[in-house]
Amino acid sequence: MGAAQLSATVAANRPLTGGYFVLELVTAEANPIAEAQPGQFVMLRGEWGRDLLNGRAFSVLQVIDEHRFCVLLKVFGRGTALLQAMDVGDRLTVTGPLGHGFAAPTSERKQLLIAGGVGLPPLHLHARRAVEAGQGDRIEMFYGGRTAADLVLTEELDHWGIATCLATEDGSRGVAGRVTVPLIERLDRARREGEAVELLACGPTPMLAALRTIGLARELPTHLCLEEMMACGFGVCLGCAVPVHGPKPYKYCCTDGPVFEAREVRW
Amino acid sequence: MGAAQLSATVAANRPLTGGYFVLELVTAEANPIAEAQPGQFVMLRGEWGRDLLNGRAFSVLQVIDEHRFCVLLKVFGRGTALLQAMDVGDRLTVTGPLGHGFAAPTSERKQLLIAGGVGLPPLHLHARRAVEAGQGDRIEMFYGGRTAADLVLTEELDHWGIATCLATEDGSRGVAGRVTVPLIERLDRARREGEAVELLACGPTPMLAALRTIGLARELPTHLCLEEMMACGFGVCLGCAVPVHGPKPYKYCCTDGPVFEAREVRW
Amino acid sequence: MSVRVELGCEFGPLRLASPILTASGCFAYGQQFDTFMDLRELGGISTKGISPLPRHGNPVPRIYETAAGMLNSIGLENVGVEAFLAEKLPFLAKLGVSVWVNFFGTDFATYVECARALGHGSARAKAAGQAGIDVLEMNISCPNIKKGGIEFGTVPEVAHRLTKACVEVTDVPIVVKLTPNVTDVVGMADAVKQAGAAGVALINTITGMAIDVRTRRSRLATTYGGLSGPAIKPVALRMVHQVASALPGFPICGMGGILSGEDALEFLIAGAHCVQLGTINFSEPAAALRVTSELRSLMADLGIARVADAIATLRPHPTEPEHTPP
Amino acid sequence: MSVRVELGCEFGPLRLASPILTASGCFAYGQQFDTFMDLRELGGISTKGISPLPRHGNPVPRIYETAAGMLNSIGLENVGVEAFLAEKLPFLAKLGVSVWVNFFGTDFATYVECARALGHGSARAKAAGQAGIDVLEMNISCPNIKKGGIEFGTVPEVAHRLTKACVEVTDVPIVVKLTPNVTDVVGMADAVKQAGAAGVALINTITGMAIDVRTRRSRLATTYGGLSGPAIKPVALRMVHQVASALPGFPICGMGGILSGEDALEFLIAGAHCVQLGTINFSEPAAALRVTSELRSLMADLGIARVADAIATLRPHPTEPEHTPP
Ligand SMILES: Cc1cc2nc3c(=O)[nH]c(=O)nc-3n(C[C@H](O)[C@H](O)[C@H](O)COP(=O)(O)OP(=O)(O)OC[C@H]3O[C@@H](n4cnc5c(N)ncnc54)[C@H](O)[C@@H]3O)c2cc1C
Ligand SMILES: Cc1cc2nc3c(=O)[nH]c(=O)nc-3n(C[C@H](O)[C@H](O)[C@H](O)COP(=O)(O)OP(=O)(O)OC[C@H]3O[C@@H](n4cnc5c(N)ncnc54)[C@H](O)[C@@H]3O)c2cc1C
Ligand SMILES: Cc1cc2nc3c(=O)[nH]c(=O)nc-3n(C[C@H](O)[C@H](O)[C@H](O)COP(=O)(O)O)c2cc1C
Ligand SMILES: Cc1cc2nc3c(=O)[nH]c(=O)nc-3n(C[C@H](O)[C@H](O)[C@H](O)COP(=O)(O)O)c2cc1C
Ligand code: FES
Ligand code: FES
Repeated sequence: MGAAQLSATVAANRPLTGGYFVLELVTAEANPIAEAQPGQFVMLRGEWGRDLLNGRAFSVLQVIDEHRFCVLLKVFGRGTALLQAMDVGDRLTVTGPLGHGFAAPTSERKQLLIAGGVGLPPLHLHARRAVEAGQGDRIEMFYGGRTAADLVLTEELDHWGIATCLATEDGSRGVAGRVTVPLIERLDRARREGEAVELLACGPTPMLAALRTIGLARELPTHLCLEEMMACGFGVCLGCAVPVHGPKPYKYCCTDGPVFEAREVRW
Repeated sequence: MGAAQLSATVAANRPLTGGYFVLELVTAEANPIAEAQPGQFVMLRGEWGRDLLNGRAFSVLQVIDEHRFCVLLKVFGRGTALLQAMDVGDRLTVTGPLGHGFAAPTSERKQLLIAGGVGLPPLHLHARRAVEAGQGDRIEMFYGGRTAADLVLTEELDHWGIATCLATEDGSRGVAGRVTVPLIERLDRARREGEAVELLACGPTPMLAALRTIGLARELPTHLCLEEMMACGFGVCLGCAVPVHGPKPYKYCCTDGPVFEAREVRW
Repeated sequence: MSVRVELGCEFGPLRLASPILTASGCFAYGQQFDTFMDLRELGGISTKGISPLPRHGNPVPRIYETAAGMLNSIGLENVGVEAFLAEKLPFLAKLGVSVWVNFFGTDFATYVECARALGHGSARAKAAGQAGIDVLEMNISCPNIKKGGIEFGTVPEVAHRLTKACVEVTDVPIVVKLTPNVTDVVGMADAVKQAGAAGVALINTITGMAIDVRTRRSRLATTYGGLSGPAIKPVALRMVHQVASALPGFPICGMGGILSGEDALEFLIAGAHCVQLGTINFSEPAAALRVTSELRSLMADLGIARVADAIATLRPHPTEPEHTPP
Repeated sequence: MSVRVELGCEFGPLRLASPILTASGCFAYGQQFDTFMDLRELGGISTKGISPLPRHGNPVPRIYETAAGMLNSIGLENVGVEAFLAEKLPFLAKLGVSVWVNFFGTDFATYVECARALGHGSARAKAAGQAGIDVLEMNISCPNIKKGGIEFGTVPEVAHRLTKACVEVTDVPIVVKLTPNVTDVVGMADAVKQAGAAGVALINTITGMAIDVRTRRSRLATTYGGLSGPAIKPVALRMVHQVASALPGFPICGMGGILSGEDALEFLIAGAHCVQLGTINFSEPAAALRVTSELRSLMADLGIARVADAIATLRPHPTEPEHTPP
């Protein structure tokens, strides 16, 4: 799978609004993460004691060059809190790139990207790559949060000229309510105009569950980037099982995913 | 016992030679450590995870004012390594002052102070207090290390005009050999001249064992500041037992000590 | 949803002001903590283990830190029943908190003798108008006692006989402190319940060891010691849940690695009626008060008004949609 | 004093290139680690537990981190004997390291069937000129198997019968993997030794649990899981020393929380003939190589030339000068 474990140092730790922050990491040797597909992830671990045992999984947000890449984080528990406290120059261990990401846009279908919370990185990277490939017009972004502060890194989306629909539950920015509201309007329009679309989503599990229902009801190709508890990230602990339909009852988030088809997920 | 547990911040972290370093700690409220006697100690604990459970014991080196005090450290294991890595402003928890220290000099006997390695702080503080009390002439310091770099904070001793004899095993500074060599010469002189002396010592256990033998052989009052494994520092875990003669087989380093009489220690 | 929280709770017949107590051997006889906190805010105090006669401890070294835990082989050092009743009990009784006296013997007879003597002492105190002993916490684990003793804590029949004998010689409720070093903790709990124990306290330390590779000696003079601290919390929580599930309603005092109000609530949800804090007292003498206020605010946030509303309320996971191979 | 160190060592009849192996369930079938390290530098590999038929795992969530440890309830998911022999064994056999195939059954018959089938598979491989299976590591713990199974790992007589039956159906040496969830691990080790086991591997995980206080659900779908990692090291070390002291010379493969060369040496001094690394492989896929080189240099510093010079060499503490009360 071409993944490697290397030591990296923190090149920057940029706080954003809403408690989000971006870690820019740099490795001495060129690293394979430079080839990461949107949705692929890395396992990060600081020089912590034996208390926090395993790495933590983070999607690749941006690849600067073959030495530098960025992840977007929000404090969730102790590991992410330790990562937030990291200073420039602090060392940590990176394993990646891991998993399989989203497929690039095709000429047949318009890709509607739906992002929520820390689910932004895969879709943000996907948009970046699409623009770089001159396919910016083949995608549209739907990005939701509780309040305005939860919507980060939107300047770049504007700058790239990506058609973007923002939504906040408190109406402080963009459409008021869940992001699914404007999405459904968009899907209705596509249906009326006979436009072929597919869904690419990453975010909180309840959001993905709702999108799964929508995608299945409308028989749309729906690609969901899932989160599961992970100990290893490369297919050996079998901890990250995802219940699926099909020959076997479980697939693995870290190796078969994290991107799964809505119809195969057994929720 | 008037001890308290308070939160302190690192005001300075000064590296010295030989891997030694001085931590200057400051507390928001006035702290009882200001009244610490030489030999009394504090338990320090950083905001570490659950991995390192208990505090670590460190003798008070210097009291700057009722908010500030210093300890002298050397990296021994994981806790002291974490303390060495602390930056100005980092927070830690301090419990103290704990234990019973050395008694001040009296007119009857000259006090010979013998220090080795991280055993310097109690005797360094004792010398400082003696000078402040105008008793600098009632004490003499014998300070030994492996090599010149192991002898720290000697400028202050000179500055105070304390009669000081330095010894290094490799002869790179002061007398060549163990500090017990010049000490024995000094004791012989005292005996010849009928001068009354007593020994106050702190340092590696082998050094203390040697001094105990010397002190007992010459029937000199010999006060040893001991180290034992400690979990609490205030007399409840019963982990820091010191084998003694007398009614009970054990006393406790943290509450009965850390200063013990050579003759009572059961070694 | 934030509610007003009442921490007062029941442990069988006993009424506790709070479910947060301090654990035996980690709080001495209380006095040393007086300078660090207001002891009256505790739910109760379990004393260092008392034996009929005073006992000296084990040779040194007696303690060593391990990953998220510590090993100890203190050796059940204590002042003995007489000195305890004369010098220690009065201080504890004045506090007005629930007084749990942890005790043990070196053989069957001395266990019974110890229970009787402590019971009489408590009765005398009450007759003199003072508070007495609320619970006799019988330690049948004794990881640090060498000769014999082991069967008391590991063979249900033996534990049953011992408990019955002690229950018969005193009116003070007896809570049996169980060791985790057994195949079947439920069998042990059931045996002492049948024998008339008012409840069980679990877990005691797990026997472990550490080695200094340079000297090739154990880190403890006694070779083995008892492991405590956060490292053992998952084992403690499992055993509390096993006993609570097998013996519904039987009072359980849970402990093992509790550091926070959230840890304490985990034990209550698993089935503990109250909890004790042990090792944390060493590094943070006022820990019990912090944990108490953390528990109070956490319960408020979660809308749990009374301790009883949390006890033994573990919910099952929803079953996954069925898998039907094509 | 620095000496030349020879890591080659014996495990009973077996010759190992190094005492550092990787543990069952923490190294899958080896392939995934090929990109991270040179597998041929390992002393050996213990595979994920194999059962006669393929098994699917437990519902999710299956893992959770605890203080210096982790809980798992993977559910002994595996490809089954047939697929293992056809697809996994050839890769392992080519490496030239000692191949330990961890296996289990769901009842007496399937245990024996599994041992026989794996034995035949090994014989076929050898007949075809390939390396076969060096050790059948029989897992009688199965913390994650629900129905039955428990007695196999906890009742000496049952373990004896099961081991004897499996030893009789194969020429491959059988090493029995013991659970720490017992009162008397020595009794278990002795029972399987008498039954013809070539050695024992210990410890498997300690049963534990953790609770999400917000959902009031266990952190694992199966309620309980197996605790592994540094948290359990003191317990593992103690059990290795107990078995080594009671059954001198009987080969022991030690494991439980090993992270470093120093940890590994502790196990050797306690009496292990070789060790396995488990949980550490998840966060550090090349950990076994680091631990191997750490062990080599540590042995050099301490003047230990051969692994055999470290095994079961724990020294007693000097006794304290006698205490004579005045
Ligand atoms: C494929 C993938 C990509 C992810 N990408 C991002 C990202 O780009 N940015 C971001 O902020 N977060 C991301 N997450 C979630 C992130 O991994 C968790 O928030 C993080 O592991 C929490 O660790 P903690 O120590 O702060 O929390 P704790 O609760 O202390 O962690 C305890 C244990 O649970 C595990 N864990 C807890 N929550 C999760 C979770 N949601 N998913 C997986 N393991 C979990 C941890 O790995 C650890 O083993 C991703 C998760 C996955 C699986
Ligand atoms: C009364 C007293 C005064 C001391 N004063 C000083 C001082 O001024 N400067 C200084 O550098 N050191 C001093 N020490 C020694 C210092 O406490 C230890 O070096 C330190 O605890 C080692 O912690 P660690 O985590 O680095 O080592 P680790 O080996 O990782 O510690 C593991 C455990 O062992 C305990 N431990 C290890 N060594 C010792 C020891 N020698 N004494 C007590 N506990 C130990 C630790 O507290 C911890 O619980 C003193 C010790 C005592 C008892
Ligand atoms: C130093 C020490 C001494 C202990 N002494 C006793 C004792 O005398 N009697 C007893 O029943 N338990 C004793 N224990 C066990 C504790 O009461 C408690 O059961 C165990 O430590 C687990 O809780 P913890 O992880 O919070 O410490 C002792 C524990 C420690 C660490
Ligand atoms: C995720 C996971 C899966 C495991 N699967 C098995 C298994 O299939 N068979 C087995 O005998 N032991 C299994 N174990 C136990 C390990 O082999 C080992 O005995 C235990 O984890 C202690 O070692 P450690 O602390 O180094 O991990 C598993 C452990 C973990 C963490
Ligand atoms: S995280 Fe270990 S198998 Fe997926
Ligand atoms: S360190 Fe706890 S009693 Fe002395």
